[in-house]
Amino acid sequence: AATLASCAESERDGDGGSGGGDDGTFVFGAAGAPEMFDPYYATDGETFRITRQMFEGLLGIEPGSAEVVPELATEWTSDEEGTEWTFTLRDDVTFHDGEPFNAEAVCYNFERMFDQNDAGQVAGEYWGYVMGAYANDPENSLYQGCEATDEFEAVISISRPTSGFPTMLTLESLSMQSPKALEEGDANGIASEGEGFSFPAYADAPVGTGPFTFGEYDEANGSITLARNDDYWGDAAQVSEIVFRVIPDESTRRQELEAGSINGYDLPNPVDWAGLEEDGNSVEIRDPFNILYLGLNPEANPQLEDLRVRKAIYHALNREQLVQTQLPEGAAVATQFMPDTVSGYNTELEPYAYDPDEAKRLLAEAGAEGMTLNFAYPTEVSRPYMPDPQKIYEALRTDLEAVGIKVKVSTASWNGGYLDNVSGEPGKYDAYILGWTGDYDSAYNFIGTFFGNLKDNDFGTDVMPWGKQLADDLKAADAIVDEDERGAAWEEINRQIMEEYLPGLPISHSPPALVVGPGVDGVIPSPLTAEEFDTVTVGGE
Amino acid sequence: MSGSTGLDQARGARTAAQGEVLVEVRDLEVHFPIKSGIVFDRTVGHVRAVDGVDLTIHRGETYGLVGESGCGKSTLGKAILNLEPPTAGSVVFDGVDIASLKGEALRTERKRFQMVFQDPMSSLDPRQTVEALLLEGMRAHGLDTDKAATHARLRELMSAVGLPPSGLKKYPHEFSGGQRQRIGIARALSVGPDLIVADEPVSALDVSIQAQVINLLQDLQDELGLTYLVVAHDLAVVRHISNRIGVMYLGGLVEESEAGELYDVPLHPYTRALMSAVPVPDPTLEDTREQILLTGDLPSPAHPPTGCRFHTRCPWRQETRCDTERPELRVVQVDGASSGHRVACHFAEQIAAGEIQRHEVEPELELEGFGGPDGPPTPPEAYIAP
Amino acid sequence: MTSETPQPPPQRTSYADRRKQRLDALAAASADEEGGVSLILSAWRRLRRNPVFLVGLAITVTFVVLALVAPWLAPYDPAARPLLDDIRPQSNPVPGPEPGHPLGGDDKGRDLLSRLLVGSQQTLMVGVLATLFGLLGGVTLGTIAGAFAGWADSLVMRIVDVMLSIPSLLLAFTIAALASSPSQWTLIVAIATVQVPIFARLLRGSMLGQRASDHVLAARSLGVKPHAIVFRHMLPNALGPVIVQATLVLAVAIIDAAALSFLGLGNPDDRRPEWGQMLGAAQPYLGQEPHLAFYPAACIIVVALGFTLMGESLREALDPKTRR
Amino acid sequence: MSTQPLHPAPRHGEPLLAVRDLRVTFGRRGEEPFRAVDGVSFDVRPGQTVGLVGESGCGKSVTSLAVMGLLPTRGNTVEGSAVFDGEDLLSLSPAQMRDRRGADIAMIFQDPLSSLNPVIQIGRQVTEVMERHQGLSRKEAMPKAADLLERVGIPDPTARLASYPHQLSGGMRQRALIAMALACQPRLLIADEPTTALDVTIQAQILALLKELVVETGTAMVMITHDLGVVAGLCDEVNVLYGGKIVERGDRHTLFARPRHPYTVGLLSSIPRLDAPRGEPLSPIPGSVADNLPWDDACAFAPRCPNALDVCVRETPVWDGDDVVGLRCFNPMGVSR
Amino acid sequence: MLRFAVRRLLQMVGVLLVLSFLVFVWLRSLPGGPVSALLGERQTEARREALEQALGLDQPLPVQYLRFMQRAFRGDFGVSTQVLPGEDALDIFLTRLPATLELSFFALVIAIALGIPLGYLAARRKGTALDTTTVISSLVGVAVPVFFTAFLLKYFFAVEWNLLPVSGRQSIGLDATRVTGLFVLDGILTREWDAAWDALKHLVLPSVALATIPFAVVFRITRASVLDVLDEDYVRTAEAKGLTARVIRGRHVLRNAMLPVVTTVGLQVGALLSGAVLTETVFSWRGVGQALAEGFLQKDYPVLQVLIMAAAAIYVLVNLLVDITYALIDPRIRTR
Ligand SMILES: Nc1ncnc2c1ncn2[C@@H]1O[C@H](COP(=O)(O)OP(=O)(O)OP(=O)(O)O)[C@@H](O)[C@H]1O
Ligand SMILES: Nc1ncnc2c1ncn2[C@@H]1O[C@H](COP(=O)(O)OP(=O)(O)OP(=O)(O)O)[C@@H](O)[C@H]1O
Ligand SMILES: [Mg+2]
Ligand SMILES: [Mg+2]
Repeated sequence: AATLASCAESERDGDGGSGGGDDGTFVFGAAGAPEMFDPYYATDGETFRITRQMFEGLLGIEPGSAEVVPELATEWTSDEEGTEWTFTLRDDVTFHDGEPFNAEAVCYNFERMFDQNDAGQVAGEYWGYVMGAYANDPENSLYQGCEATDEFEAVISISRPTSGFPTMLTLESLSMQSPKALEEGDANGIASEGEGFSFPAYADAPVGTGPFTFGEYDEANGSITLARNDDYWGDAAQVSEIVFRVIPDESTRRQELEAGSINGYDLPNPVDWAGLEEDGNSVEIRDPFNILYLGLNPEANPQLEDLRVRKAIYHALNREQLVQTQLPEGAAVATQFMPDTVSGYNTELEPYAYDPDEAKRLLAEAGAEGMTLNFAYPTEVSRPYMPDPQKIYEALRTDLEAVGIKVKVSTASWNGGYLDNVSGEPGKYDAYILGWTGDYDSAYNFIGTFFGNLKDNDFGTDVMPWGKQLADDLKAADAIVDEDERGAAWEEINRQIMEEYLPGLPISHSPPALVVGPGVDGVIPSPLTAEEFDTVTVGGE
Repeated sequence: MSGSTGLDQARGARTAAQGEVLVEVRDLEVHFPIKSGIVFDRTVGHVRAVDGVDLTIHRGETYGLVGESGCGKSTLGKAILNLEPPTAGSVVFDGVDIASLKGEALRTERKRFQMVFQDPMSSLDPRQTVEALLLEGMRAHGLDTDKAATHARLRELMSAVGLPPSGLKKYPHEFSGGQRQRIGIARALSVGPDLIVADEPVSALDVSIQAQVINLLQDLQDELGLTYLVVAHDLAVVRHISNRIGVMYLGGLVEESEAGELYDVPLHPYTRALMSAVPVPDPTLEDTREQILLTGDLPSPAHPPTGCRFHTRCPWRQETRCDTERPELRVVQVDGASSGHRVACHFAEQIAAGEIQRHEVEPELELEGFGGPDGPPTPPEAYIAP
Repeated sequence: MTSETPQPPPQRTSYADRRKQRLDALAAASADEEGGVSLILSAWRRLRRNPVFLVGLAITVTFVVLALVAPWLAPYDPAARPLLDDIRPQSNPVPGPEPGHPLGGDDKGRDLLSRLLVGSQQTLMVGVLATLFGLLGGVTLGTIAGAFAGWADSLVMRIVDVMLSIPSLLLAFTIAALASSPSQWTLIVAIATVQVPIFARLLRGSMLGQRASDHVLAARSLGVKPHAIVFRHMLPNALGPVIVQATLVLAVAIIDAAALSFLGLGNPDDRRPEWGQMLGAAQPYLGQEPHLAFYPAACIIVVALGFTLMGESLREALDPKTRR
Repeated sequence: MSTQPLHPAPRHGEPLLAVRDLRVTFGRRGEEPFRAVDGVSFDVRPGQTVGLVGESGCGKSVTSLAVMGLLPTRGNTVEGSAVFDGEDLLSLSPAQMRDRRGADIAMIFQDPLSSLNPVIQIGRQVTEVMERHQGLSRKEAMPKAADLLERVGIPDPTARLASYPHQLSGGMRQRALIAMALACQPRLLIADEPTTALDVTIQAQILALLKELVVETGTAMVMITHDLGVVAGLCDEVNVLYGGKIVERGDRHTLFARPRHPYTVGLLSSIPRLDAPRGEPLSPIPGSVADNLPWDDACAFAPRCPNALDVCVRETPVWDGDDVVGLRCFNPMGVSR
Repeated sequence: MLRFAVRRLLQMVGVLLVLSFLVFVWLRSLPGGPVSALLGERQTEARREALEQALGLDQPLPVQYLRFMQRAFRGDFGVSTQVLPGEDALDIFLTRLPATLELSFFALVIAIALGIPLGYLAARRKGTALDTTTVISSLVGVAVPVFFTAFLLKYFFAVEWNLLPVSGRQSIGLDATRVTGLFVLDGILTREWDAAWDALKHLVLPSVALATIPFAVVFRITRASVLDVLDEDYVRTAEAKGLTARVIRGRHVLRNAMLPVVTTVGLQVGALLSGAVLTETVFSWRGVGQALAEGFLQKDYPVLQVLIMAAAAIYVLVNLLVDITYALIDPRIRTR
C-alpha cells in the first residue's frame, strides 16, 4: 500500500501516507473514455459508472441487490389505474450548484427529457426505449406530464399502467439534474453534425445531487476526477476524490493494479481472478443479472419454424460443460430468459437436458437431419454475459456438429454490422449469440424486450403462429397493476415460452466481477453493475 | 545445305556494290529537352547532343567517328539507326529515310543495320544463353524457319566471331570481356545487316584483347563486305580501322577526311590538338614532338558557344568571325589535302600555311552540368516498410 | 592447353587460317561441352558458402517442410478439443502439459503442439499469399509504368504515391478494420495491398533502369517486338531486386499479420490456427500463462529471421557492388 | 633514339623507396588464397619517375596500396618489405603510417570524381592535409590552398576553394586531387592511372602538369598505368607486370626500343599507333588473362606466349637482372631459340 | 530549391485530395457504419431509419462527399461518433497530437542515438561477433510483436522492480501546468521539475517499445551505408592523406553515410505512426494512435477519416521536409 499511495496520489502532496479513514483518493481503471457527462444522452457503462457517482434519481437501488428503494423521492403512490403517480420528495437536497431540489426541478427535468429535438430523440436512447416517444408525438409516449403539486410533491402521469413504472426511474439516464445548469448549459442543444451528434456545453459540466461533484476531465491524460460533495444530504463519501483513469488494455489495467497505481477496475478477466486474489486484491463477484441466449430466426431459415428442430438444437447443447469450462465461477445454466433475481422467474422450469440422441431423433422426426445453420457470433466485443463470444460459439458449434447439424459461420464486429444483421428486418442470421443485461428489476425489461414487439424483434416471432399471442400476453401482463398477480402471469408466460414456443434458447447467466486492490474496502458489488463508491475507503493495510 | 547459308549469300550480293553510297545523313539534329517546372514539367532548354551533322557512308567502307566524351558521338550513332529519334534531319539508308520510319516498318527494316555496344557485359541480357540471344533477332525477322538451317547458321555465326559452338549453351557472364564483345558482334551479324554501327567497341577492353577484336572486325568486313560506322574516342584505334574519319566537337563534325590524310594533314585546330595529345609508345617521339595543349574543358552542349563551337579553346582563334559565324564543313585548298577532306574552320588555309600563329588561351571555367543527382535518392525499399 | 609447340610469331595469314587458330585455342579453353551456368545458378554457388544464407535457408526449409507435413505430424486435429473438460476459467484456464500433450493445451482445450505445428501452414500461407498478391499487383503496376513511359507511367505512379502516403501498417489496419466480414483473406488482402506500391515502385525503378540499358537497346536495334522486349528482357532482369524484396516482405507479412491479429483485426475463425492469431488470442493470458504467447511469438521470430537472413544474403549476393 | 632524358635521373643515389619481394594474397576462409602480387621488387630514387605497366588485374594497384598501407584491413596478407627512407613501411604501426601518408608519400587515384568527398568543399579537402601534417590552422592553410590550386592550373582558385567536387569538370577534379597530394611537398608521389578516366586532350594537360611538377619539386613518382604511351613519355624506368610479377624492367628508351619479354612485345604490337603506317593488322596476344598458369611451376604467360618452350610450363622463370634492368623469361624475343 | 518545395507541396495537396475522396467513399461503402455505431444494442429498424435521416446518410454518396468537403473547407470534419462522442474529430486529432509527437520524438531519439553508433560499429567490425549479434538482435527486435515487448517491459520495469510507471502520461494527482501538451517540455517550461521528471518516467517504456522498429531500420541503413561509404574512393583518398582516424570517421565516413539515413528517418515517421497504434494502445497513451485503434474497433468513421488523412498529411509533409533538408545538406542537390 505504500507504493500505492505514492503512485496514486499527488506527488506534490508530500508524503502520501494517508493512513486511513475518511480521506484519500480512489483510483479506478476504466476500460474506455466516457462519452460525455450528461447521463440522459449516455448509453454506455463507462459513462454511467462516472455519472452514477454524481447523480441520483427519484428512485434508487439497494446497494448489492436489484431492489428498488427510495432515493430523492421518499415515497410514491399511484392511483387506481396506475397512471398517476405521486412522488414525495426529500426536502433536504440541493444540487451541486446550490440550486434547491424540489418538485419544480423534478418536473423541469422530465419536461426536459420529454422535449427533445430530432437529434436528441435519437441520442436520448434510454428515454426512447422506456417511454416510447417524445413531446412531438405525445400519443405514443408513456410519459404524459409532470405537475408540481407541492414544493416537495410531484405528480407524473403516464398513458397506461406498466410494470416498468416507476422502477424505470432508477435508470441512470433519468437522473435529476440542476434546472439552472441545464438551462444555462443549453442542455437540450444537441445537434446532428456530419455523422454524429455534437453535444452542448452542459454535457461537459454536469450538475447533480450525488455524493460526488464533477472535478475535471483531463483528456490529455485520460483521467476524470470527481470531488467529494461535502454538502451531500446523506452520509458524506469516505474518500475525498475519485479518479477514473482510462486504460483500454486489459492486461495493462491488471499491471497497473499490481503496481498499485490504480485501486480497482471492472470486469477483470476471469482467468485472472485467482491470481488477483493471491496478490491480495479482492475480486468482488456480482450476482448475475443477465442472460445469454442463442437467438433463432425462422425468417432466415424456415426449418426453424418447426418446434422439434428448435428443441433438437436445445438438446444438442451441452450447456453444463459450456458453463463450467467457458464461463466464470458463479455462472449458471439458464432455464428461461431471465435471471432468478427478477420477479416473475419461474422456479419450476428445469433446464433442457443435454441429450444428443434425443436431438438426433427430433431432427429425424422433423426431417431436418443434416440441416445447415447460418450461425453468427460477434467479434470485438466482450459483455458480462459473454466474456468471449468466440469461445462460446466454438462450444456451441462443436455440440451442433456432433448431432449432424452443419454450421456455417458468420461473424461481424459488434459495431461493424453484427447488430444490424441480427436486428434487421428480416435478420440475416439463422442463429446468433446475443444477450441482455437488465436495466432494472422488471420481467418486461427482459422478455418484453425480446418478444413484446411483434413486428420488429430479433426472433422473427411474427412468422410464428403464436407470435402475436405471446406479444399480446406480454403487454397484458405488463399492464397488471397488482404485483402478485403480475408475477404469476410472468411465470406462466415464462413456462409457455420455454415449453411451448421456444423462440430462442436461453443459455446461461454469468456473474460479472470487479476487482479492488489491497486496502480498499466498502465496495458493494451490484448485480446491475451499478456500484456507488461513496462507501469505499482507501488505505489501511 | 550449309554451303549456302545466309552469310555467304549476303557476301556475294554485297561485294559487287562497293563504293556506292549506303547512308546519307543530312542536317541531323538530336536535342534532348531539359525539363523543369513547378507543377507541370516544361521544356526550359535543350541539350544539343547532335547539332546539324551531314555525312555520307559508302558501302563497304569503315567510317570512324572520334571526339571527346560528351561530344555526341554515341547519340549520332544511335540517331542514324533511329534508336534515338532525331529531332530534325534525314538519314537515307539505301534509298529509305529511316529517320521518318516508325513502328512495324522501322522494326522490319532494322535487320539491315545493327549496332555493337561499348560495354560487352551490359549490352548482353544476362539471363539469356548465347543461343537465345542470337536466335532472337532471327526470330524477330522470320529467319529461323528451318530448324536445321538455323542450327547451322548459329554455329556459323559462332565460328565467324571465333567462338566455339559449345558457347551457345552458356551465359554471357561466363565469358571474358573480349569473348563477350564477340558475342555482341555475332548478335549484330545474326540478322545479316549491311551496316554495323559500333559504339566504342573496344574501349572497355584491355589492350591485348582490344587488338583481337579489332582484327575480328576487319576480318568480318573483308569477308562479308560489311559497312561500319565506328565510334571511338581513341584516335589511334579509329585511324587503324577506318577508311574515313569524322572528327566531332560539341555536336558537330569539324573535320572529315580519309584516314591517313587526317593524320598527315590535320586541318582543324581541334584535330591538331587531339592528334598531338595522343601519347605514343615511343619515348623518342614523345620527347621530341610538339604538343598542342588545349585549355579548359568541353563546354556544355546545353549552352554551346556561339559561332565556331571550338572558339573558346582554340589556340588559333581570331578576333573576327570565330565567335559569331558557325563555319560550314568545306573542302579547302591546302597542300596534301584531297577533295574528300572537309573541314569546318574559317581559317583552315591560313593556319595550314602558318599565317596565323598559335597563342595562349585563357581557360574559361565551365561550371555547369557535371552531374549530381536531381533529388534525394530513395533508400532500399526494404528499409521503407519494415 | 600448354603450347608444347611454340607458335610462330604472328604474321599476316589468311582470314580462314587465323579463324581456325582462334577456334582451336578457344575450343581448348572451353572444352566442356555442357550447358552454361545461369546467373541464378552462379549466385547460388556463391550463396552456398554463405553461412548467413544457409542458416536462413535451413530455417525456412524446416518450416516449409513442417507446414507441408504438419497435418500428419500433429498428434491432434488443431480444431479438436481433447482438453476441454480440464478447463476451469478461474482455476485452470489453460490446461498444462500432460502425457500426450507435451505443451499442454490452449484456452479452448485444444492441443497446443498440434496447433503450433499446423499453424505453420496457415502462417506461411498468409505470408506467402499476401506477398504473392502484393507481388502480382506491384508487378502489374510496375510493368505498366516501366514499359510505357508517359501518361500511363504518371498515372500509375500517382496511384502509387497515394497508396504510399499512408503509412504501411496503418493502411493495413484500415483495410483489415473496415472489412465487412473478416477472415484470413482480409488479412492477406490488407497486407498484400500495402506491398503493392512498394513492389510497383521498386519494379518501375529497375524497369526504367533496364529500359535505358544497352541490352534492351540492343534488342530494340535487333528489331525484337516491343512486347517481347518488355517480357523477355526488361521484366526478367528487373525482377531481381523485386524477388529479393519479396523474401524480406515475407517476414514482414508474417509480423504484420501478427500485429493485425493483436488489434483484433485478424481472422476470427481459429479452427485452422495461425501464429499471429494464436498470439493475439494469448493476450488475455500474458500474465498467468505467458507460454501461450511465447511459443507462437518464438515461431514467428524464428521464421521471420529465416526469411530475413535469406533475403539479406540474397540481396548481397545479387548486388553488383558486393560481387567480386 | 638517344635524346636527352626528361631530367637527369640520379640512378646511383640511395633509393628513396625500395620495395623488396612484396607479396599480397587475398583469400577468404575456406578459399584458395589468391596471389595478387607475387614477389615484386623495385626501387624508386629521388627525382626519378618509375612506371608500372600491365594489363588490368596484374597487380599494379595492389602493389601501390600495399606500399601505402591502404589495403583493406581484413582478408589479405602482405609480406616483404618496402623501405622508405630507411624505414620499412610495412612494419610501421597504423599511426606511424598515418604520419607518413600525405606528408612524405602522397597518392592520386584513377577516378577523380569518386576520389573526392562529394559533400566537402574543395578548399577544405586541400587544407585538411596541411592542417594534419603541418599543424596549420584552417585560416592559415586557406591561402596556401589557393596557391596550390593556382599552381595546378585551376583558374580563379580563390573562388574555387568554396566549390564542391560536382561543380568541377573531370580535369579540374584531377587537378584538385593533385593539389591535395602535393600540399605537403611529399618526397614520393604514387599516381595510380591518374588519366585513365579522362579524355585525351585533358589527359595531355594532366600529364604535362605532372611532368612539370615533378621537375619543379624534385618529387619522385611511381606512375601506374596500362597505357604504354603514357609511360613512354614520362618514366625514367619502366616495370612491366604480368600476373603479379615484374616480367621486364628497363629504362624507357631501351625497353621500347628493344623489348625482350614476349609479353612486352605483345603489348607493343597490340596497340594501333598513330605514327605507324595504316593497314597492317594488329598482332594481338592470343587468349586472355584467364588463361594464366600459376607462377609456382611455370611461367604464367606461357599459355599465351608465342615463344613458349617446354620448360616454360615446368619451371618458374627467375629474375635475371638487377634493380635497373632485368627480365623474367626462359626464351626472350630477339634471342635465338 | 524553393521551386522544388512548392512543387512537392502542390503534389502533396493533390495526393491528399484524391486520398480524401477514396477514404470517404470507402468508409461509406462498408457495412455497419455510424448508424449502427450510434445505436448499439437497443436498435430497431425504425430507429435506424430515423437516425439515417437525421444524419443525412440517406443522400447519394457524391452529395454526401460534396457536403463533407464544404464543411471540411470550413475546418469542420464532423464529430466523433464513438471515440469521444460529440467531440469535433479535428479537435480529437489536435488534442491527441502532442502526446504522439512527444512519444514519437523520444522514440526517434532513442532509435537514432542507438542506431547510428551501433550501425557504424557493426559496419566497421563487419563479420565479427559484434556485427552478427547486433544485426540479429535488431532483426529479432523487429519480429517481436510490440505488445509482447511492451508486456515484458512493463512487467519487469514497472511491476517487478517498480522503477517506472506502467502506463499513462502522468501520475494521478500531479497538478502540472499544461502549456504545449508535451508534458516533459511543459514541465521544463514551467520549471515544475517534478512534473517534467514524472512525465519523462512515463515516457521511457513506451518510447523504448516504439523505438524497436525505427531503431532496427536506422541501424541497418547506417550499417549498410557506412559499408558503402567505406568502399568509396574518397575514403581511400582521405586515408592516403594520412588524416587521423577521427577526422576520417567524422568528416568523411559518417557525414556521407548519414545522407541516406536522413531520408530513412523521414520514412520512419510512417513506421512510428503505425507503431503508435499498437504502442499507445498497450501503454494507455492518449495519443493519435490510440484514437486510431479505438476508431478502428468502434467504427468511428469521422474520426478515422480525419486521423487517416492527418497521418497521411504528416507523413507526406515530414518527407517533404526531409527531402528539403536533404537537399540543404547535400551540396550536389543544393548547388544545382
Ligand atoms: N537521353 C539523354 N538525355 C539527355 N541528355 C543526353 C541523353 N543522352 C546523351 N545526352 C547528352 O548528350 C551529349 C552527348 O552524349 P553522347 O553520349 O552522344 O556523347 P559521346 O560522345 O558518346 O560521349 P562518350 O564518349 O562519353 O560516350 C552529352 O552531353 C550527354 O550528356
Ligand atoms: N580486396 C581484394 N580482394 C580480393 N582480390 C583483390 C582485391 N583487390 C584486388 N584484388 C585482385 O588482385 C588482382 C590485382 O588487382 P589490381 O587492382 O592491383 O589490378 P590492377 O593492375 O590495378 O588493374 P586495373 O588496371 O584494372 O586497375 C586482381 O585480380 C584483383 O581481382
Ligand atoms: Mg558514347
Ligand atoms: Mg588498378
